[in-house]
Amino acid sequence: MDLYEHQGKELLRQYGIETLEGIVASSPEEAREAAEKLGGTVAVKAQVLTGGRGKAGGIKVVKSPDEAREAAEAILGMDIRGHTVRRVLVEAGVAIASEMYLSITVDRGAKKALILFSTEGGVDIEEVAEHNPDAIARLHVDPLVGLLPYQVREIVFAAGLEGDTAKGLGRTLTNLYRAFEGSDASLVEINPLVVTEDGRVLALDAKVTVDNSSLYRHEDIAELHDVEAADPQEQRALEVGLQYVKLNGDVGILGNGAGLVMSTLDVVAQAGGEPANFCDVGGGADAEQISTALDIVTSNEQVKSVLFNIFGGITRGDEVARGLLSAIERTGIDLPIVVRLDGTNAEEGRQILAENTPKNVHTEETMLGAAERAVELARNGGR
Amino acid sequence: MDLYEHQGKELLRQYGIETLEGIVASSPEEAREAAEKLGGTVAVKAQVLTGGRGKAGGIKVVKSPDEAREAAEAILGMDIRGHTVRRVLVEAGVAIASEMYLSITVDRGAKKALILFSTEGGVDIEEVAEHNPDAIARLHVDPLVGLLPYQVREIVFAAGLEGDTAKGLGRTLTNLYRAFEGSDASLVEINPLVVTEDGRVLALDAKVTVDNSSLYRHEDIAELHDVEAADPQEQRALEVGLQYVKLNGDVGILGNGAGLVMSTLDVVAQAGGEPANFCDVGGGADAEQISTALDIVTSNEQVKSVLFNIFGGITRGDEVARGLLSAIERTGIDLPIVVRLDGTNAEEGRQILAENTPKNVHTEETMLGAAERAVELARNGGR
Amino acid sequence: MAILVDDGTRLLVQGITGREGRFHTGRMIESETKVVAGVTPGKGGGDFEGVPIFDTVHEAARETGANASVIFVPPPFAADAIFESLDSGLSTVCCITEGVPVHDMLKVSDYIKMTEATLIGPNCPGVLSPGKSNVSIMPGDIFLPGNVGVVSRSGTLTYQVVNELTQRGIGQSTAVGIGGDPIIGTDFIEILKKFEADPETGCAVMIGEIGGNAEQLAAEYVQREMQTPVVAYIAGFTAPEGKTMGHAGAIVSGGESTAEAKSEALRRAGIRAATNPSEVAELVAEALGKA
Amino acid sequence: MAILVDDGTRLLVQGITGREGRFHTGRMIESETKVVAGVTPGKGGGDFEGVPIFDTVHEAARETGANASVIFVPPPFAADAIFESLDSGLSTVCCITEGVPVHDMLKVSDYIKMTEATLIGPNCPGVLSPGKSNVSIMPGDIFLPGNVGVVSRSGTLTYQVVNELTQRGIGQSTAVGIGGDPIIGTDFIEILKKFEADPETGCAVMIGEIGGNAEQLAAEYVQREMQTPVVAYIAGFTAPEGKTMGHAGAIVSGGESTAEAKSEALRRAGIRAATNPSEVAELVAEALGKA
Repeated sequence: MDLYEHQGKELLRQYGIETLEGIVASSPEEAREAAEKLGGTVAVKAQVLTGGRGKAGGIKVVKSPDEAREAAEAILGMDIRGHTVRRVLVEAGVAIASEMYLSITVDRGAKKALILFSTEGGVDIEEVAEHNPDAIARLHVDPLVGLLPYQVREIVFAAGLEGDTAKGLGRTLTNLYRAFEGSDASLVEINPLVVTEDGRVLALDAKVTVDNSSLYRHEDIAELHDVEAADPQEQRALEVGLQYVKLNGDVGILGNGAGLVMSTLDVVAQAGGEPANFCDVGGGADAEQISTALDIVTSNEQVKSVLFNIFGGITRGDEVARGLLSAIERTGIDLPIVVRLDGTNAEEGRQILAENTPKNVHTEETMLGAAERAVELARNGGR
Repeated sequence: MDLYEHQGKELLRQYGIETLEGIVASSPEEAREAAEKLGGTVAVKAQVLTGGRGKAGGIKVVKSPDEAREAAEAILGMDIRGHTVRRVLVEAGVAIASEMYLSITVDRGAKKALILFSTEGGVDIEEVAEHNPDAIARLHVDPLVGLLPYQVREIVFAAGLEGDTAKGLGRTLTNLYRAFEGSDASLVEINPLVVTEDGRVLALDAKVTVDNSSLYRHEDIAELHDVEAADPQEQRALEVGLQYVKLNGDVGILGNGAGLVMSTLDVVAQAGGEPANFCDVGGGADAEQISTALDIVTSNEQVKSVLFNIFGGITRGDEVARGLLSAIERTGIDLPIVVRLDGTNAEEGRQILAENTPKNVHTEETMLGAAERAVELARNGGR
Repeated sequence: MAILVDDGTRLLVQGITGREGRFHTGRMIESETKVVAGVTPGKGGGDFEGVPIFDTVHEAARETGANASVIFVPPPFAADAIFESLDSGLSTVCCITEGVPVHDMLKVSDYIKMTEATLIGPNCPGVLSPGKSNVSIMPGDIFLPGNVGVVSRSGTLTYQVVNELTQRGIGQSTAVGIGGDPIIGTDFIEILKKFEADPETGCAVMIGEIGGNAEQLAAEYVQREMQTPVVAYIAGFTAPEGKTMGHAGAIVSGGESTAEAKSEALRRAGIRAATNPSEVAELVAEALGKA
Repeated sequence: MAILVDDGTRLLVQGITGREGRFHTGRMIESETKVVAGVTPGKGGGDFEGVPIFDTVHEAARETGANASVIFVPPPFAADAIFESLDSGLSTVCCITEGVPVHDMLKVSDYIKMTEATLIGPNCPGVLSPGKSNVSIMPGDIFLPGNVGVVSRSGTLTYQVVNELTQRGIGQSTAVGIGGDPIIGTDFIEILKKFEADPETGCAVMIGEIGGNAEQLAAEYVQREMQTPVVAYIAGFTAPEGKTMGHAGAIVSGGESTAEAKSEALRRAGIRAATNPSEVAELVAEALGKA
């Protein structure tokens, strides 16, 4: 789960990391009031769950409350990489001496936390990584041992800082690791981490991603989930434990297991079709979930046929068949549905379908065959 | 550093472990008042840094404040294995259903914490260990991973408890491990850990030993150190970083490194003498420490000669020689001192001694020769 | 032979009394797996379809000689269940549970370095050696004993590929679903090493996905060390682009986590790379000289 | 050969600018040890007697090719210094520091299982291979190159025994002070294994103390696995009885931690057990056929 900048900063502050004073505003007037309250130069920053907002014009530095109102007017409602801006963070200004980059993420290969640090912070950090990799210090943290004092020193020496500013950076890193562990984050990134002209170390931005699997033990973070921001169908899918992503084609796809669904997408494309979505009902899906999944997939008006590809393991064929039939009955879907059922209890599932086949349901033996059939049906106009 | 029962219990309470209500008393009258305050049956328990006080008559259960006063009168001043009782703990009574044993200690061989648990708690636990080892559950805790939920379950199942009492035991173990780690203990032992008739789990006794090397980060615990309880010379030694233990012979012994000093004791015994003490000046002793050490060793009236056995590593021969000379000069010691100096800067040390030899100082080439000489000098009457 | 599980596997089921535990224990018994014990704390003393249930893994292992376990406990308790298995001396542990917190797995996979055990998963279908032992949730009836080793990050896609192999009459030595989570107990390379060392495995199939760079690392290993022919398939050519915040991910992976990039890397390493599950079976047949 | 340190040892000194660090670095250089780097955070860029000083061990190892370190930092920082060495890939780490908290060492010795490195100490004199390398605080001039391997829990007692050997003209391959703390990086058995494998070591001397049961475990190993003759000496026959609170210690050790019990166990295992340092040298001479 991704946190908005203002939420991420709130989290970092809980762990003792310094940020600028800021106020969230959802209207130009609120932005004006915020700027007035903060006084002086302020930044008006789009709150979106994606990168690249700076380049998209989503950040404006202004000198008066009225300018802040105007900036908010321009930014609110803006579309940044498919995300609509619905809130801005109005943040106090500060005189910056230097910009650094600091993040902690999970290194899948090493199976350890990885600290990345660079004195060349700012928007072009990926370019720095590519063209001048030595400018980025990389440090693995052993998950059982945790962050060690020597590692904090290494980063401080890499920064070339001294005195109180060095201590400020050391404290920031120590606290950032505590935040990373304490909130079960898979990413905590501060870019830029700045040294102010008066020698303080501040997080000027904050990107925090919390592991979804851990949300059961972080109620406070789970509550931050922004329901409005998600696509309504994606949101509905999430609520019943499905993975759903809308795409631009006309063949609705539904399967169990991310790998099989991805492969189904590939095969549909190879058969000349265009997938309308990615929908994984996951392991052990029951009739209820299958029914909801079908409902979500077909609620997309572009969908002309549905390919239902199940290879049971935890998921059982009989449950799937019952779910499918109940969904068709309940919703009266009349789109052509191509079903391919294999694996655990597939026999039973196929039998349930054979006994009750609605006329818009077609069964196929193989995945390739099913894909070809679904593509053909979509091409012929579907409903 | 060993804690008294009442100190150990205070520590355990800080970590959420339940104990009985108790009041420390240093006079019979205080004990009477304490019993009055607690009401009903109370236990009057000698506070000493050694085991076996129960068998020595150091614990009495009484039914009235006056009886508590009498019990305290009997117990205060008592000598238990060489420890004088200067305080008693007056503790509320409780109806006990069963007695268990629970401890966490450092297993040197496995290099892990070791939990020992038995449903056969009480004074005879060592006998249980010897004759019925299966009655004691042993569980290693990985130092980096810490105590795991499954391990708590194992102990609870071993106890055969259920419901709230099982939860009470689980909580006690979890908290005891936190206490063990949090206070850098090398031993936390609750014997007996009791289940009361109303199903509570209570620590009826507490033995806690905290690693001396960690006291720098536990000021609160370091403050508990009972200066009065120690032998004044042992105490003085401790303060300047020396290891000193008084023994019953007449040859004072002083060396660097526990192994060498132990070996010196052995060689003195083999030469027919009796060591008066164990005194290790440790690694890197300077002139000041050497001087204090000699002072402490010779303050024992029984000492008739001193064997000074130094094989320098971190400790430097020149420092040793200077320390010896300054100690002799400062204190006017006229006991015969046999010096054997080898290793780091021994040459320089020997030279310093050769240039300034007081007439009561004898140098010897070998450890055996030095031991024989010291034994002979002691036999001839020393001072 | 076979790898990880075989005739000698004596299996213990952690969470045997839960819905998934009961269902799949029944199926594993049907596949003639020696299920010797179940563990559910508080239900010790009972049994499930003749399999004795214990309160703790230590006790179960001591009483039954179990040497492998499969875990069906809910996500908040999965890491603890893995530690319990490891500390009881079991040599193969399969964690089926989906949704185990990543930070829990970081600790587990660090601890495992101090043991001799192999952890498969979590969020995986398990391990199956056809005709020998089924320590998995994989549908046993699609398998055929043979000499193709299958290793996969994806569950159902594994079944699909195995099914295609079996339909062509090509049997499997062992199929291992290593799981698709960010942190898993055993990676491609460790399984490929075991296949390379297994005289019964004549060809290995590696099934990957988009994300991370495990397939590239495996390709390097295959090129450098393996004699056994390898067929690979990466799913996700038309997958929606993942949304990522921040730069750290891109900096770590170097941005090469698409199916195209992976397949390209595989081909450069001399590995036969298929574009769909059917093609996998064709390429395996080719590699085995059965085309 | 020799064990742990030799001609190829490139030594890094952690805490080189402290009192002990300066003194012993000088002495190690005098013993012709290749001291290639020193580390003191904040003093990077300087040098001590021609040895360059760095802020971090990583940097020092990268710049100088150091492969071993010796640690003189104060106790609160010792565990961190050990971790820093291990994480920088040094293969031998000697921690001289006395007074390292036991719980710190529990964590360190757990972590070391995940590495290939050998930690000697803490609270130990270090390792010295006469004529090759001195990574220790031991007085180099009492040593003589030869074929007796010495391993000891005690510092100064080691010097005493080595001195007795040298005075009889018996040289040493390597002397290792493993340290006397409750938790140490390397135990007797691991060092005895290395001596057994070292063609240059013709006899091993083990010097123990009262407390624990490490000597008994070593005796079992010697009896079971070693061809090399072993001479042992346990100090503390007349040592004051330690005061112990509680029962846990006695239950764990089984109460066999006296010098008598240990010497008895050694003799039962067929090991020559001396009663004082001079006798050690006699027994070694006997074992080597030089008596």
